Amino acid sequence: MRTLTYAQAVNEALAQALELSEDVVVLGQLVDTSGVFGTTKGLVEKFGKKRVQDFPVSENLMTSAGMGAALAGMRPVLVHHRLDFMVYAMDPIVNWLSLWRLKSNGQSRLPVTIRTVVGKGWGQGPQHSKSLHGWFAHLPGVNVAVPATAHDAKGLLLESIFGETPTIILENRSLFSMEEVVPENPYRIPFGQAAIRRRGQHVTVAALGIMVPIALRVAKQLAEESIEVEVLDLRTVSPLDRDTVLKSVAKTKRLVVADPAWRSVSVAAEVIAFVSEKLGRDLASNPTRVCFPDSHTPMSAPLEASFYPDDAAMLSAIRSVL
Amino acid sequence: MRTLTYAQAVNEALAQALELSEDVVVLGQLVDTSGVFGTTKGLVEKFGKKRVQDFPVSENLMTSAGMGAALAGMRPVLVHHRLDFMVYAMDPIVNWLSLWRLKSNGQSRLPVTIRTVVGKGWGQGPQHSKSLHGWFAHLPGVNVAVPATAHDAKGLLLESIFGETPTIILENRSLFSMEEVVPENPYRIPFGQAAIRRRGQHVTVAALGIMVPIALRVAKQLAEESIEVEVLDLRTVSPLDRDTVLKSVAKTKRLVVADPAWRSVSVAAEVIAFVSEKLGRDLASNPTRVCFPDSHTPMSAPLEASFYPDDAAMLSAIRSVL
Amino acid sequence: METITHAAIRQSGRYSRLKIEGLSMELLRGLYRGMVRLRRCEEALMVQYRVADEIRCPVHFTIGQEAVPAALGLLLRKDDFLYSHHRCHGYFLAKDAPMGALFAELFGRTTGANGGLAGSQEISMPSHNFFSGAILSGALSLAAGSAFAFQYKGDDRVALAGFGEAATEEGIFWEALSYASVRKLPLVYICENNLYSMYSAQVNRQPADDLSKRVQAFGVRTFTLFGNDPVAAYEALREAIEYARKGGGPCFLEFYTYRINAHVGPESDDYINYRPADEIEFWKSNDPIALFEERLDHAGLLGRSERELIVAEIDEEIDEAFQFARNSPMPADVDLEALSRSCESPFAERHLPLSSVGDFDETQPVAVLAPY
Amino acid sequence: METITHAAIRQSGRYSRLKIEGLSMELLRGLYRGMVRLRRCEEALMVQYRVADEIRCPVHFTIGQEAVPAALGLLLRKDDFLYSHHRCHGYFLAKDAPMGALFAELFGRTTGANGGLAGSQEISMPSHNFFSGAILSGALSLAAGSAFAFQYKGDDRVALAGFGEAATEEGIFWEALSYASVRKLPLVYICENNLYSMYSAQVNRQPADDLSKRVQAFGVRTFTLFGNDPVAAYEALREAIEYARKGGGPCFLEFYTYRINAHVGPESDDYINYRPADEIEFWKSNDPIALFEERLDHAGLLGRSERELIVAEIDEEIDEAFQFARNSPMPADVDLEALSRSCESPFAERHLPLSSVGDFDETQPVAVLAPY
Ligand SMILES: Cc1ncc(C[n+]2csc(CCOP(=O)(O)OP(=O)(O)O)c2C)c(N)n1
Ligand SMILES: Cc1ncc(C[n+]2csc(CCOP(=O)(O)OP(=O)(O)O)c2C)c(N)n1
Ligand SMILES: [Mg+2]
Ligand SMILES: [Mg+2]
Repeated sequence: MRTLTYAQAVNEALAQALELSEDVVVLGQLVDTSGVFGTTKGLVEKFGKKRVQDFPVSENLMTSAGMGAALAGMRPVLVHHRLDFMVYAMDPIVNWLSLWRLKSNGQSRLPVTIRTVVGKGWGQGPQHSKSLHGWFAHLPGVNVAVPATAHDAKGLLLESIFGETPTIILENRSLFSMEEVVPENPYRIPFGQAAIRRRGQHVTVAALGIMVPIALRVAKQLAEESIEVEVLDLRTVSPLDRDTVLKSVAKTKRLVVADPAWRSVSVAAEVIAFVSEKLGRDLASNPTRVCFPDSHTPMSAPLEASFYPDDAAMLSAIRSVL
Repeated sequence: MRTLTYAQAVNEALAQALELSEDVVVLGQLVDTSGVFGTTKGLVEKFGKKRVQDFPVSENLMTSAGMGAALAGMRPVLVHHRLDFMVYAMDPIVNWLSLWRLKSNGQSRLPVTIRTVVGKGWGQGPQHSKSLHGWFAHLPGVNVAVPATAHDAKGLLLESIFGETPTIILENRSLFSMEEVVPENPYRIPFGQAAIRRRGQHVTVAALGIMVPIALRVAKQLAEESIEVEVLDLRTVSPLDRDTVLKSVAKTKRLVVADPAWRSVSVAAEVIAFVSEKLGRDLASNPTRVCFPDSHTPMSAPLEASFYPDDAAMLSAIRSVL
Repeated sequence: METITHAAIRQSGRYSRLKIEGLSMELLRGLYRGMVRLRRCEEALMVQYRVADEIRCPVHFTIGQEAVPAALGLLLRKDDFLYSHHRCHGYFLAKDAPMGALFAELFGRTTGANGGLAGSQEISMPSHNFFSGAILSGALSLAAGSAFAFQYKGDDRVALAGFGEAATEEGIFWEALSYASVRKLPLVYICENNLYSMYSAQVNRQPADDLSKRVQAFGVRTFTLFGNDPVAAYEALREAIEYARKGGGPCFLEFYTYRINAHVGPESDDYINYRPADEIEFWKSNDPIALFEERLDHAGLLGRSERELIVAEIDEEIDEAFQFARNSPMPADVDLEALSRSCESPFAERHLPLSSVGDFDETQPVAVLAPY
Repeated sequence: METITHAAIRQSGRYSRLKIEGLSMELLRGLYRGMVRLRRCEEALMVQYRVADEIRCPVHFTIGQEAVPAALGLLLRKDDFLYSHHRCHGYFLAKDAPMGALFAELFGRTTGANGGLAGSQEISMPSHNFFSGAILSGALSLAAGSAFAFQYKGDDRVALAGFGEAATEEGIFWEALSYASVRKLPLVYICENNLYSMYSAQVNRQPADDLSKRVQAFGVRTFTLFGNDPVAAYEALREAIEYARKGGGPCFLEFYTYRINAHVGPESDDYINYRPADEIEFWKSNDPIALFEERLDHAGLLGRSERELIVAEIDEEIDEAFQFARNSPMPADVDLEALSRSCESPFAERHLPLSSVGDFDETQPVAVLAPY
């Protein structure tokens, strides 16, 4: 049983995808030389500069060129060192990639995978730390994953590369060194299936990305008090696995949503909303969420630390619904 | 008591702002010649090409140049014929305008007003009809208004132009011909104050933009059955007037949110979420929302008509919570 | 090829350099047919637009700009990709996509090129490798991506984009141009410089009336031409397409031309007074079809009766296209959410096993963060 | 001014054209002081970076690139605006912003230029009209906007941006350049072409090593120079700034230079092998400070002891800046949401009455939609 770090798992998925199909190409600034936190390490040596290509500092072009390449039969994987840089590419994402399937009446297939790293920690500051998965989850026509673990990072990436729909995968850099048992062979994880990471009957915590390890740690701690927390890892926010959440909440009757994003109009809001629409009157307590404040990320270390919710914040949120 | 159309009210606000301060300048493609649905009509004749300037087809530049101008003391009003075009300007909005106040430690003032028209009807199609107010409401650091009436369009625009915070105002073109009594003198409407457009004790409808007239029509109809609907017009989604909504729902115990946007991860989700967090267990029925499907807008007339919720959809949503 | 500008064209008076000597009858007929087919199409659509409000979408007609699409239509291979923007009817037809699918799309019918989902300004025909959209300047960057794919795969296909001069004001054009130059992509850019972006003149928006010079500085081969001469357009396009196809790298063609109709819709917009009357007159007197007919008459080729035959044939095709559109059903019961997104991953389904959940150890330490 | 390129510079060997004859002692001292101050600053910060993990933000040092900021520092007016990106310490100091505010910002303290909210790569100092940010190529487009404001107001202020060659790969640069050219904005672009974007060489990303030529085609005045010659930099910058200030329009200066330290952080990144060893050697042998000292020695000006005095003064300033930073409090209890956004509208509050709700008539018909 082999363990890999998150970064290694992504790396392995890319290598296997490049192996599996000549149509796969990895494009991005420095994908050849920087290794992108280890996730593209060694790929250029193995597959050459044709398959693993550096790109000019033109995120906008890269994205729509990726779409043009996909229309011509390729399966490009586009890589951004920070999600913030990719904001230049909103036009191709919103006005082209996301609406093309509808507008072509289902005739066109667009297997474009956008991998983007979300910065966290060490004073990344407001311009290097945004996570806009809530935006992408609002946008029709794209699949969106926020894998929390090495195993999922690999399986969701492969699923996306060989899919037919533009997909955005957000990887938080603070997860890159975390390990998990990861099967060696390529495998897939379908979009829209949450993972039940821990079973419990007292309260449901629906968590995403970097909030998952926190939720699991706190759940473990609460188990000592015989409070059994069911921890769901949403994994993909588009589609969102509403059924698994509803089933869990129908059982526990209590809900905390932990979403590594600004609080307002977030995926956390969506989860609370659809649960309330279906089960609101059945809940034993009002639901709550654990999110970032509605503020950009401050640089200074103590402010940055207070910006990101920690175990204590999670604990008190869970206690508040018990 | 003078009535103006929505377009005329916007026009009057711009003219008065140009009059009130030399720092105000109106920039945008064709603001001089096209009239932008009547909203900039006559301004260039009155104030000249220096104050009312055509801009190249460079939405991205226009937005960050607007910020550079604001840093140098101006109060630019940037105009887009369609929100879709403005997606090119996401980088300056997200990475510069919205975070600048925080990152300057509150030292910089950025009175940049972005007026953007949302397309609807006559086969606008997927690339001419997006309304991303949900995105902007998720983003910290910007004010966001979705005025539903002529009176509000004028007052919110003036408030924004003479404010200190980057503001995005979304105007739906299907509202431009609707009339209201509008005071002649310039006036202000503060952000973050919902309007109670109709009082009632049976159910709260929190509506936004083009959903407001629909909600009012249906409320009138239901009044004949002695069902008294309280219709709130949220008016601004950043800040969102949570208090007014909570107060109303605390009274009616029933909530419908009507948001002219894709359903998932929308402002509608946010309203249901914060109401459920505060009052979930006190509700008499599960809340619900009236939104667009999670799909881009189809062109063909019958599909387009079915895409937008109508009086019937509003009626059945309200009945479902009674 | 000499460098010209809009100003220079005006100065040199009515165009007199259209040369048809030595061209095959097939070519002459093809150019003539292509121009007239597009013109008749547009005129017919303009007439029908309001009649019963059946065309319920914005349409950007292209009267006066028929020479370039007509020439292009004779040069494209089926497997080449062609992209364009809102003013796309000429390019649609140039890519040999069927007129019926165009009309039905404008009428919002299920038999439209996109089943009525897209309309005129966003029409595509994937089976014909034709794609358009209404957001400037997507056509240019998408085409660069397809050119990248052709080069990557070692195909001898060419990607092309047809667009107006305003599309070069979006920064993404310069990103694409620069990238195409660095990578020597098989890409052909066809710029129909008609002087205006809606009601705004080029000189108010761009440093000068010499776009090609700016493009040339990026190491891209450029051609600058009077755009209402179908023969010159044909020859330049042929050279550029061959050059790109053979691996020479990208080409940029700038065709100076003029839109006679309104920016959008069938009614004139000249009441806005954004264009000088004598400018409009000048360009009307340089109508590409009239110029060509004059040369044909002068050379005694493709006489009036032959031309009438061509026109009759075209008009029949147009009638049929209208009938096809009108007799086709409106879409109904479309599951828009399902059409917007698919979760299918057929290759992965076939080749990769499922693995549902790993075994995450929650006791492991959190990441040590690097400075960057 | 002759056009040079990185390749040409390498070919012509060690730089020998630094001319100090006829310059005032004040200018020589100013240039020397500016370069050494920046160098000592960076070296001291690099040493302190890891000592106690007190500088907890990404820092992009600028060793080897001191000539341009030093020259610029002698030419700016306080009311001119200067923008830059991640590699900003030189520009911060050039704008005469206090070193203590810089260090304290890196240390994340309340006394930092931005109270510790921004860090090195995003530092600004509004009181000094200095602004930077870590997203390419914001500096360029923001500067264009400020230049627009200066022109609008009839001021004789100039907006400047200092940036690396990679910033020109974002399309927005070309949008800004084109706009500045059309409007003849008082804008000065200072491009420090150091050949690399992180570990990627310019020639892999751009059509050629002749950025200035591409810029020139937009009708913008350009200057192309060896970037480690502070005197040449001073003279070109002076000319450009004056030209822009007097209404001549925008200028673009391309300075060929080289970053000696890593792209980011205090440790070398040359283990990645992205730059040829002889290239690094060449540029080390063209160190701007060493080149300048040689000329001074040769001319017998600003001798060793005088220079030592300058260095000692600088080192004292640096010590004080560290003390200032270390003795300043960390921010605490900041209301981040309130800091992110304000709803104040002081002008409106003073001058406009409130009007809360209109009287909307819900029975009126819905809009009749125009085609566009
Ligand atoms: C990004 C974007 N901004 C603005 C528009 C609005 N718009 C539609 S057509 C047009 C004019 C385009 O001019 P040009 O590219 O020269 O083509 P022409 O209409 O002259 O054929 C504009 C500005 C758009 N479609 N997309
Ligand atoms: C929009 C955007 N894309 C990518 C980056 C990542 N990035 C940071 S610095 C840098 C290199 C910039 O090179 P250059 O502009 O030449 O400046 P230099 O670092 O050489 O001084 C890159 C690509 C960024 N900051 N912003
Ligand atoms: Mg044009
Ligand atoms: Mg560089």
